[in-house]
This record gives sequence, C-alpha cells and structure tokens, in this order.
Amino acid sequence: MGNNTAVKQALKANPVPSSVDPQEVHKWLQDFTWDFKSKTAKYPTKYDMDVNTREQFKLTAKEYARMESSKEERQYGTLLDGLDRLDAGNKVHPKWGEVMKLVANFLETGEYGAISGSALLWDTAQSPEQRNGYLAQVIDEIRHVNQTAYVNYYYGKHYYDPAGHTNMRQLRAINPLYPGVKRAFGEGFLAGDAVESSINLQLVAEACFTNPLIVSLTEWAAANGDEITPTVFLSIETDELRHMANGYQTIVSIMNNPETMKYLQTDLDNAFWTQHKFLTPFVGVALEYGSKYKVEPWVKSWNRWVYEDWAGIWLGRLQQFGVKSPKCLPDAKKDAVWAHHDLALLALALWPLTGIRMELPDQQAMEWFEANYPGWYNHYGKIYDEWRAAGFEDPKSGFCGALWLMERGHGIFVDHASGLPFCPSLAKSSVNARFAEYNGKRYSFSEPHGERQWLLEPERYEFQNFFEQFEGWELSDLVKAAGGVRSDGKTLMAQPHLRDTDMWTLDDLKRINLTIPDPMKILNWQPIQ
Amino acid sequence: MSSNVFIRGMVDPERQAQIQALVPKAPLETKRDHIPFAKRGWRRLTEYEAVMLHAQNSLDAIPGSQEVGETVQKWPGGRGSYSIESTAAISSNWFNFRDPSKRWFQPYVKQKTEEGQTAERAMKAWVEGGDTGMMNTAWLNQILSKHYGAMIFNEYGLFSAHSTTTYGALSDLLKTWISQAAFDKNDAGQMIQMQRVLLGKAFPGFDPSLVEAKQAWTQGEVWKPAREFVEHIWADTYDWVEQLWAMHAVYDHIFGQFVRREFFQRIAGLHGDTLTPVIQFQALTYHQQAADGVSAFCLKHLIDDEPVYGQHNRRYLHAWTGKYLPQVEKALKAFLAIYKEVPVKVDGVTCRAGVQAGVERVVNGWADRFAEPIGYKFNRNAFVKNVMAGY
Amino acid sequence: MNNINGYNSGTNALSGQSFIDEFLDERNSALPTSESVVLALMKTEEIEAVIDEMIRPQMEDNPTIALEDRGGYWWIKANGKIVIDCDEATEILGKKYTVYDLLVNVSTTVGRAMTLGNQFIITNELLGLETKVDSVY
Amino acid sequence: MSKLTWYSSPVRDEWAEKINAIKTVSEGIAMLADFRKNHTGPDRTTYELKKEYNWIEARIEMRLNQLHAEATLSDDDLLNKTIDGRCAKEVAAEWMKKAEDIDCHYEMEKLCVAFRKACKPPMMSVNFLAPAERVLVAKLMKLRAAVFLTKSIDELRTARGVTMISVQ
Repeated sequence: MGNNTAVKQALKANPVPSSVDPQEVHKWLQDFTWDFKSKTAKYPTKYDMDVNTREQFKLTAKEYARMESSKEERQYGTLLDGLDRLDAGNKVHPKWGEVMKLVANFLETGEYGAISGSALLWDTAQSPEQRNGYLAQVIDEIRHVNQTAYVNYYYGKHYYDPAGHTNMRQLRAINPLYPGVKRAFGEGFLAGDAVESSINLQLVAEACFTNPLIVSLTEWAAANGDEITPTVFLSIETDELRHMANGYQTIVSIMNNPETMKYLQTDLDNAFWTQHKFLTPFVGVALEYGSKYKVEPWVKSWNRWVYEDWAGIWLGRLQQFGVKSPKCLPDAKKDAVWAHHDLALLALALWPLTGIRMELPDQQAMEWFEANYPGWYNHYGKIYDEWRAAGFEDPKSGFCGALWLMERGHGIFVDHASGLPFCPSLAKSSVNARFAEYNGKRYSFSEPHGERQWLLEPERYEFQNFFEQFEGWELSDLVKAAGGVRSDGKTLMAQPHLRDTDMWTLDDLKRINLTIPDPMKILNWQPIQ
Repeated sequence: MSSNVFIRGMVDPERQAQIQALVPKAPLETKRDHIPFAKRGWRRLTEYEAVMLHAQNSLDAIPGSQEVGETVQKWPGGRGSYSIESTAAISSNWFNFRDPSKRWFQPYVKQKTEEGQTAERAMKAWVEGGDTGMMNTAWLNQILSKHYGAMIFNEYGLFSAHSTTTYGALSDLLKTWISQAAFDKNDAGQMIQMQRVLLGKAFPGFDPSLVEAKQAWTQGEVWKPAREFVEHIWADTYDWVEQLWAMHAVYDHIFGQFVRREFFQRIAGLHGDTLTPVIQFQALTYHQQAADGVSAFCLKHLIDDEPVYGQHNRRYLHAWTGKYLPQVEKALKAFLAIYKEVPVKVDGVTCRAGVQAGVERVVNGWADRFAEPIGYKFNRNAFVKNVMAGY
Repeated sequence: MNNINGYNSGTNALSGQSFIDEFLDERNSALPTSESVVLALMKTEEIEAVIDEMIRPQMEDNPTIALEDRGGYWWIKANGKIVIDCDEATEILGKKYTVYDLLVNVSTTVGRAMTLGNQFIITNELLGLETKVDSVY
Repeated sequence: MSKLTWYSSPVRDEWAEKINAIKTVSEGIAMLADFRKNHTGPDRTTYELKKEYNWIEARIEMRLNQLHAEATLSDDDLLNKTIDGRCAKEVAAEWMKKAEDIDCHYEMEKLCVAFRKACKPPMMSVNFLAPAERVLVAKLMKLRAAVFLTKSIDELRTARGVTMISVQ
C-alpha cells in the first residue's frame, strides 16, 4: 500500500493535464464555507459539530451521479429485462410474496424518514465535507424510497396477487404494527436532536440493523424464489456504507469535545432501544414467519450482525473513548430470542388489519421453531394448534385470534413509547408491563426503558394509539374504509390462509362481531397501593 | 469452507414445484393500478408519481395526507416531525404538487451523469485542442481566480440554505424536487472548482486555492450585498416557502441570471475563455429547472390550482418579494463594479449601454415570469437606474 | 480449517438450547470488542473477478480472512484491514474500473471504510480518532 | 375538508363548521388560544378531543392564518409582528430571557410547552418562533440528558405525579 501511495503522490506532482479526478475537487471542499455572525445550526441540538471533520468517501456531485447511475442501470436492467423474461413475479412462494407487501412498504417509511433526518444533519454539521456527504445521503434516501416503492410496484404488476402491493401506502393507516415503524423510522430518524437522530438513523438503524434487514433478508428472499428483492435491496445497501461512515463521523465530530461528549451515552442508549424495539421483532417476524424455506434462526443472525459485529466492531472499539455498554443490552438480547414470536402471535391475531395473506405455522415450521427455540411449541405452538382447530382459516367460523385472547384474559395493549402492541400475559420477551395514570389519562408501557423515555419527555409522546383512534369502529367497516377490499367489492385483501378458495369477505369479517374497544377504558383499573 | 449450500427457490426444481402448486391459475386480483386511491382523473399514475407519491407518513393535520392521528414521537418541546407551522403558505392538499421535469431518482442521476461526461470531454478537448493559448492572462488572474471563485460561495451558501427547505417541505414530491435543486446548487459550486483545478493544471501560474476568492466574497464590495442575502436566507430564514421563493424566484432569477448569463457567459469569450460558458451552461440549466419547479409550486400549485387559499398565498409571495427585491437590487448594483476590472472592453457589450441592456433583459425576464403573475408592481426603470449606478 | 472469523464460528457454531444459553450468558451481555472488519460484495461479473483474483490470493497470507457464499452476495470477514486496489482490478478486468465503480457493488461494511485514490479500504482503525482520514491529493 | 380523506367523523364536521364561522382575527386568536390551552400538550385540561385534536388545531391555524393575511395591515407588519400586533423579535427575546435562570428540566419543559402554545404560527411567524425554540429546546435537552439515565423510575414517577394502576 505504501508503494501505491507513492505512485499517487508522483501523479500529483505530474498530473494528467487534461482531466480532473473527483478527489482533486473534493480536497478543496473544506474551504467552501465561511464564518458569519448568524451562522448556526437551525434546529435545537446539544452538540457542536466540529467544522474540521472529514468525510471518508470523497465523492463529488458528478461522480456520485455517475456511480449511482451505474447502479440504476444494472438494477432496472435486471428487473425489466432479465427478471421480466424469467417471469420472476410468479416464481415466488406466496408466504414470501405476501410478507414483502409489508417489508417493502415499511422500509420505504424508513427511507422517507431518512430524507429529512439527513437534511437535519446536513443543517447541523458544520464541516463542508460532512454537509456534502449528508446531502448525498438525502438524495440516496430518495433513491431508496423509489426503490422500495418499486419492489411493491413491480410485484403489483407481475405477481399473482397485486392486492396490497398496489396500495399499502393506504392500508398501513389501520395496521396496528405501522405506528411501530413510524416511531422508529418515520420519526426517530428526524424528530429530535440531530446527533440523536444520527445515532438512530446511521449508527443503529443503518450500521446495525440494515445488515440483517437489507442484506441477510436477501438470502431468505432468494431461498423462497424471490430474485426481485435481492436485485433491489443489495443495491440499496451499496449506499448504506456511506451512511454508516456519515454516522461514524458524526460521532467523531463531537467526540473530541468533552463539553458535548457527555451527552452521547444518553442518546446512544435511547437510540439503540428505540430502533431495537421495532426492528428486532419486525425483522424476525418477516424472516421466520414470512418464509417457507428457512435460512438460519433470526437470533443467530442477530448474534452475528448486531452483537458480535456491530457492537464489537463499532461500539466496542469506541469504549476507549468513553462509550459504555447500553444498559438495555441484556434485555435486547432476550428480545432477540423471543420478541418476534410475541409479535407474530399478535400479527396473526390481528390479521384482518394487516392487508396481507398469512397463515399459521405448518407442521414443518413448528418443528423448525421448536428445534431452534426450545420451548416454542408449549408456549406458542399449542395456541396455533388450538386456533387451527377452532376455524382460524375458515371464513364461516367467525373466529378471531384477538377475541380468543381477550376472552381468556390475555389483554392486548399498545406501548405508549414504541407504538407497538403487546400482550403482557403471553410475552416471553423482555416485556415487563406497567400502567400509569397521568393528568387524567391512562398509559401502558411494555417495559421500563420506554416508560423512562415517556417520564422524561412526555410532550414527545402524545399520539393516539390504534385503540384510541379507532375505538367504536366495527372491524369490517374499518377495513373497507381503509381500502382493504378487492375489486369485487367484498373479498378481503388480507386473508388467514394462502389458498385461492375459501377467501374471507366483508360479511365473514362482520360475523366475528368485533367493535374495536379501548382496553384502557373498558377494563377495571385500580391504583396500585 | 462454505457452511451451507445455497438453494435458490427460483431455480431449484423441488422448491419451484412446491411453489407452483400454490400459484393460482388466475391472478387473485385483476386490478394492478398503483396507488389507486391517488388516481387523478382518467389516467394511471406515471412512474414518477408511483415511486414517490404518498410515501410520506404524516399525520392528517397536513392537508392531503393519508394517515390518521398524531405522530408517535415528536421533538423535545413538542414540535411534530412534519407540521404546517413550517411555512406561512397554506395548501388544501400538499400532495398535489408535481415537478414539471418529473424527475425521480433514476432520470435525475442519469441526466447529471450525462452532464458530467459532457463536461469531462469538453475539458479534455479544451486543454488538448489548444484553446488554452487564447486565454487572456488578466481575465484568468483577476476574474477567474478571484470572482469566479467567489461564485462558489454563492452556490455553496444557497445549497446550504436548502437544508431547511428539504426538511420542512410537506409532501413527498415536493421534497424530491427541492433536494434535487439543492444537489444542483452543490454541484454548481463544485463544477466551478473543478474548472479552477483544471486551470491550475493548464496554467502553471494559476492557483486553484480559494484564499483570494474567499477574501473577495467575505470582504470585497462587489459581492457584499449578495453575501448578505445568502447569509440571511441560509441562517436567518426558517419559512421554507419563503426561502424557495426568495432564492429561486427572486434572487437567482435576477442576480444569478445576470452573473452567470450576462457576465460570465457573455464576457468570457471576449477574453479567449471558451471553457467557462460550457461549465456555466449547466448551472443555467439547473436554474431553469429550479425556476420551472418554483413556478409550478408557488404560482400553479399555491395560487392557480388552490381552491381556498390562493389569495392568501399570493399575499405572502407579494410580501416576500417586497422584502427581498431591494436586497437583490443592491446585490446587482454592487456586482456591476466588476466591469471596472474587466480587461477587454468591447463597445456594445461592456459599455454602459451594453450592460444596461443586460440588466434590462434579466429584470424584464423576471417581471414577466414572477412579478406579473402575483400582481407585484414595481418601477422597472427606477430599478434599472438604481442598479446602473453601480456601473 | 477453523477460522475465528468463519461464518458459523464461536457462539453461532452451537445450536438449539446450547446456542441460546451461550447467547444469553452474562459473559455475553456487555459490549464485546472486536478487531475484525466485515464486507459484503454483491455478486456481479466484476466482483467474481475481484473475489477470485484479489481476495482469495490474500487468504494465503492472512488466515483470518473468511469468505462465504451467501446467495446474492459474498460475505468476507477478516482481522485488521482489507484493501482492494482498483488500479489492479482495472488490469484484471481489462477495462477502466475506478474505486467508485467498485462501490456500485459493495453492499455493506462493518468497520471504517474509505476511498484513498483508487483504493478501497476497510479497516478496524478508528479513522479521525486514532488515525487521520488520508487523501492522496 | 374532512371528506378529502377516507377518515371523517361528526366531531370534525362540527368543528369545521365552527371554524368556518370565524370571521375576524380576534375571534380566531381567542378560539386558538383556548383550544391549545384545553386540548393540546401534556398539560391539557381534557382529553375529550384526543382523537381529533391535531386535525382541529391545524384547521383553526389555517383559518386564522388566512384571516390574518386578509386583514388590512402592511407587509412589514404581516411579516414582523405577532398576530396581535407586537414586535415578534421582542416577544421571542422575552421568552428566551425567561429561560436564562432555569436550571431544572421540569421547569424548562413547562416553559417550552407554554412557548409553543403561545407562539406557534400563526400567532408568530416561524421565522421568529424557530430560532427562539432552537435556543429553548437545546437547553431543555441538555438539562434532561444530564439525568436521563441516572434518575430512578420511582423518582421520575413521583416528580410527575404519576399514579401506577393495574387491572383488577
């Protein structure tokens, strides 16, 4: 490497006279700014970002465009030529083709949030190289919205069940899981201190969780017959490494200043928990419950990508500069084993609101779950067997998992910090429920880290949860209003099985006779003495 | 060494047989229109709309949004992630905006790549074809070194001002267009420096560093009012519609157009500089696209197509124009002092009458395009006369 | 051959309850420190050549390099640093191949990645804290 | 207006009517101030409009904003004064001054919430609101960060006056 640098240095002394290397332009960027009286970050922040921080990839706008254009040509060329001729849309296992309706759209929400999150950092960063890097990220995130949308768009044109792929941007409004992604991605990336947002977006979501969400998910896709998603997602991820570097340099830009470094640990702990709280269960559900053909247990991917590599290579190496282990890490690890099983139970219980077709785990899947998560059958498998027997799939049964749970005293609540539903009496993850009354309103929390976030910053968490917003709606009316019905005007887009027979209609849903309740109102709540 | 043999479901016969057994004979749904709820009129959504429209997750406090309820997490202090407080302009449906250039990511980077390749070839031809020999040394050392370099700061400052416009914009297709306009500004600054690095290679005495240019920008009289405008719009202005209007529809359409088109494009050739016009041509294109976008947004979306708040928005655009036009006038007036430094004087071009004709071209162009539609009246002759006092 | 960086090495070599017990063990509940870096390269025409001609030969000198076929991409993990010189790749491929062309297919990195002239570098050094972000210009 | 989306409710229709009936800026200011006091923020007096409050608040703001711009005032006043005619810069400075001596995050939180209720557009233009909020909220975040991970949950509950409840 030393020799090579020497060659480059020689080139510098005798430059090619008729062309300019992008990095020759990049080296002047730090001189593009100037000082003036009112110059400051325009959004509230605890930090002062160093004006001298560098950017690691040294791209100019034009070279960025050339590189990205090449990515686009390859990606759309594959989709529109190669995969089109292979009829790729109809080679996908339905379990996977269905879960991609949610995965592509939920990830799109993250990419969209990241546009504003990167704009926030572009404003707060003072170093021109960093600002240039963040602007490229803004544009990247537009690319990623376009790409994730294109997965739905492509599936909508080529897959045998376009319903839901075409209109998830509408259906998600009633999906009880959607506030979870809104909080982590749609708002955690952009509504708060720029550095806190950067840790959420770049250091945790991108540097940590996009590896399993975007990279290893492509293995599951390919195993299940989907070559569309790998074509797009692997190309998305080629931008993420620059974003990870952006996030890392955000930390570098504040680390040498003890005055601001003292705030870092709080933001790191909060951001890790905020992102983990949604991503650990969601990715696990998508991979393990959205696939027929399994690749490796989610908890093993989590151990590799999140714990050993991300925590070890990124955070572990920063310990010498004062970064400490997030206090929530042991709870996060427990969640890595069980939280996705907890969430899957609720997703299946609430299937009419998800907009996709899903099925209970079959015998083969149940054996796989038990082998990799010993104890799974006795806790979850038994319930699924009982649901199956009670007519879970049968449109004439009037069966609904959510009602089954409630009738047996297993209440479903919404965590007021993460926005996600939880069932305290059936959770095997780190759930440790607590309920509070404050200023005349009741709140539910699934664990102490979220409760702490609310107790310290109540004005940040004022949302109406699913039950509060739709209390009093009859289930089939709600699904219909939100666009969850097929073009025959009666068959539901969501289904509790994958067959093309016995499909549920609005009438079947009406038979369940469920009017959305607000558990915080109907149950008999008492103060704890 | 591989720990597993990877099985691809698409080509593995066993898996594909299982999958095909589950694929229904006829599609389960015949309607394949994307985002059907957003369909306007008879037509299906274009690709430009399909990949972006309604991607924004936002509370329904923002008119036109599909979501219901409140954001889950807000800023400390209670500010929402997207909220109508970010501008004084009002829309009945923020999601109705469309960029006339219909650029989503793919066409955007494709176009920019082509421009990059054009510039690369032009620079090569310029150096190798012998054009450098024609360059007037005083133009090179006085104007390109100092004032052309100072223009980088103008573009960089305007690019920086777009952070709040990108963050604050209230719908997806608005954010797309605005961040592209920002990227163009960043690019415009970098292209000037790219040209200056090349000049440093072609002319041994030319220093591509920005020391002299920064001095001209921060301390020189030629750029002072322009710099004050840029600083104000970057650091002191938070209303993103006001920023967009002030930057693209007022400042850049008068001052920017004059500096790029009437000065550098026109005067460079007189000095044997055939390269600057090629590079600046791109910046002119970027401004054209930004002007088209701001016109589609402010004049069409916020006024012509706005059923309830058109008059309201017109009032604000009017007030903002009144707020910024005097500063733009000052900027242009101060800039005209640059003609004292121009080495080659040509009658009809650099003389008072020639310069005044240029000022009139930009002022008339601006008045027709942006002042008339909002009913903004001003005395063009007085404006030109005041500006010409700087000559 | 037992590579400490192998895809299923360490805790991930276990399965079922023994994996979960080890994963949740108190010893494994605080931040670990790792000297490795990870790279995922999307499978393409050019990347296959980079893997065969540039990565595999490095494995002879550096036994910590692990290489794994993950369907759509190659997964690489190594201690210290991985350098891919795109001038060399240009020679191998017989066409102009800049570091930014390589980046078209670099799907992810764990560690500090940067470009240095026409080289791509992924390192466990803390750039900007322990070492400077270098430039050839 | 509510018909523009799939979600509508009688409460929204009722409020839309009330809002359309406002004809003067002063009526609008009174309605908005009252609405914000009672229905927004963690210190609101009632949660009865919880489902719809942010929709309703936005519609009052839009109507009031519109009435303000229609009123006969100079451009300079439109851009630089608060809706009730005070110098916006001075008003913002007063709020920042109030924050100077505060060193408790609960107090700072109250101030930030009160500032938003009093000054959020169209009460004051965002060009004056945002820079003041930048200063206030930065201070709030710094005060909170110092204790965020260290104060016990019990301490935090007590300080807030939170009652823990359970289902019987």
